[in-house]
Amino acid sequence: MTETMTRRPFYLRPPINILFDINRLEKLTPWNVNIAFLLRQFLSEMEHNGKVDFRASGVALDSSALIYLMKSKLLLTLQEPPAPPKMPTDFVPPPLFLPLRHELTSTTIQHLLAVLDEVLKGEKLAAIDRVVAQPVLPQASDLMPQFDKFMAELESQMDKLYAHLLDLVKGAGIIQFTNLIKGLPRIEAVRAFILLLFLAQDGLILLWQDEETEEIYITVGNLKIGKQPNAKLESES
Amino acid sequence: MSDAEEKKLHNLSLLEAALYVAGRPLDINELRSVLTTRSKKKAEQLMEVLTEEYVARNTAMEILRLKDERYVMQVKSEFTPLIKRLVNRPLLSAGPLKTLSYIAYRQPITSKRVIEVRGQHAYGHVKLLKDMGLVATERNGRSIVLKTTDYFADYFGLTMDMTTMKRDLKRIFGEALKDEPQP
Amino acid sequence: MSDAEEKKLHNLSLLEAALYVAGRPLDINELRSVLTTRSKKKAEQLMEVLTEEYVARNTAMEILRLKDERYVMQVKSEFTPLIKRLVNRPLLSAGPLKTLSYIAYRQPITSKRVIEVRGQHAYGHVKLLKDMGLVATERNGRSIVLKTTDYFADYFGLTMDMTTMKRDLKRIFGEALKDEPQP
Repeated sequence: MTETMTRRPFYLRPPINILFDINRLEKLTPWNVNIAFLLRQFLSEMEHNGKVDFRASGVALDSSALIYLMKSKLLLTLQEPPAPPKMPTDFVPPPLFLPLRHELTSTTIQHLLAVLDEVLKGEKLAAIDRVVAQPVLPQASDLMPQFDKFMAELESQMDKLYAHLLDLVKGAGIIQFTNLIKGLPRIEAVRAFILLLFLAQDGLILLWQDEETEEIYITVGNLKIGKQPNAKLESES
Repeated sequence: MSDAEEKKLHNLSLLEAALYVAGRPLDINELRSVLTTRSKKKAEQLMEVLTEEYVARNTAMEILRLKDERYVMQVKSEFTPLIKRLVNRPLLSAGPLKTLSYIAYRQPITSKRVIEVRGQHAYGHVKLLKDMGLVATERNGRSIVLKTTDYFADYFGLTMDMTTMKRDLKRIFGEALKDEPQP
Repeated sequence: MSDAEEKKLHNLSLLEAALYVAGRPLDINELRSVLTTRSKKKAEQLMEVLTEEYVARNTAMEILRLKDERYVMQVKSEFTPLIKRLVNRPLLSAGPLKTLSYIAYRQPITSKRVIEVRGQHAYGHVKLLKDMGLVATERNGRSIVLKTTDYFADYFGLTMDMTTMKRDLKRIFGEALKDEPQP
């Protein structure tokens, strides 16, 4: 076997043989063929044998050109812009201009005043929101034990608040948020609010907000007052 | 001036004021109630007189009689481009208006086709036109199509009958095209 | 009719159409720009003619000359109570109205603060209010702030002078808020 191999011309041995098998060449992915390397190898082998084979050189050159062409073709297909989608043409008439009419509207300064009341309440809530917005959870970069400690602390606080809520409603009932935080310092009220959000997320309580009064109602226990699949705190629309 | 004449002038002014403040078409019953009369006929006759007076006065405003015994006051279309910018309510810009024209012209038409012809931004136009009540979706056999609404017909003083409306629109577009530089 | 007469009639109609659709007082510069004339005097003279014509016509509408060379078209007050109930379109829906009331009360105020208090949807409200000409942005030192416009003052019947307006608003708002604890 080895003898047969050695008797065959050098250019029929791998890897240079690729250049001399046209059928195989056409099935190759041209990017996997390093033409420069193969040709250098071919030349050094020829030099080593001390005999210039013009026929073999011609085939090698032809094959290299073919691979080059295949590469170019692929590149060109890739770079070709996608054919523009055929826009269906249809006559589009010029814009219709709406006839102008004088329009008196019914809104008065009294309406403006009526809503201002609500908005100023929202302004106070926004102040609370900003306190809420400050990072409550530790940063991701913090060590896990610290986070665990925080979660444990949070859970114990949640348990305490939930027990307090159950106590207030004696099993099941609705409490207003303002009643819950009556007399508490602001930071405590904010804390209670956050804990309520966690309790609602765990499905232990339901929260909803009256759009007009902006009062938040907390439902504790199974009241069976209409199904409410998700506990949610409605924001003002 | 006789009492009857004075009364008539007062009633004409009442109808004029009503159309002015409403800023929308008023039907004969609304107009009747402004006059505190039970007679439709009386209201109609007075509206005829007022409409004619507006024609004779030949000013910037006109009163149109719409289908179903409704009347509206508006600025004559020739003045629209010159004073549009003084209106303090967001008007439809040219893009949505063009989409509206196309829907009106080709209705009933699928929204798919509207997007094909007017491009992706027409999604927003159709939504806006629906929000404004100028266009509505309707089921037509198995497909859902867009149509202009009665409000649209009102707004442009067009009849609500689809065939007549389309004929009128073609005329309007034809006129508009005459003024347009041809592509 | 001579060309000059025809031109004059056209200009009178333009002014009429402008006052009609604006529904608010227009100042002499706005009226001038409708006529595309540089001459204040010409605009003033035409407004005189139009105002007199309205007096002569003796219909439901009148044109008034306000101070600061502003003119407004309105329904004569004697007709207002009879037709008020026909006006049923609000200027703004509840959300944008709330945002407007807040800006009016706290102006000049940064839009950042408005969003903080009124929420993310207030971006759209502020855009709408600006489009409607009720609110405008102004540079105040290094920051950009929101303020109500003259149109806002006109619409709600308040004086245009900012200090007086704020006092007016505070007085009105103060009365409305008497029971509220002040922030």
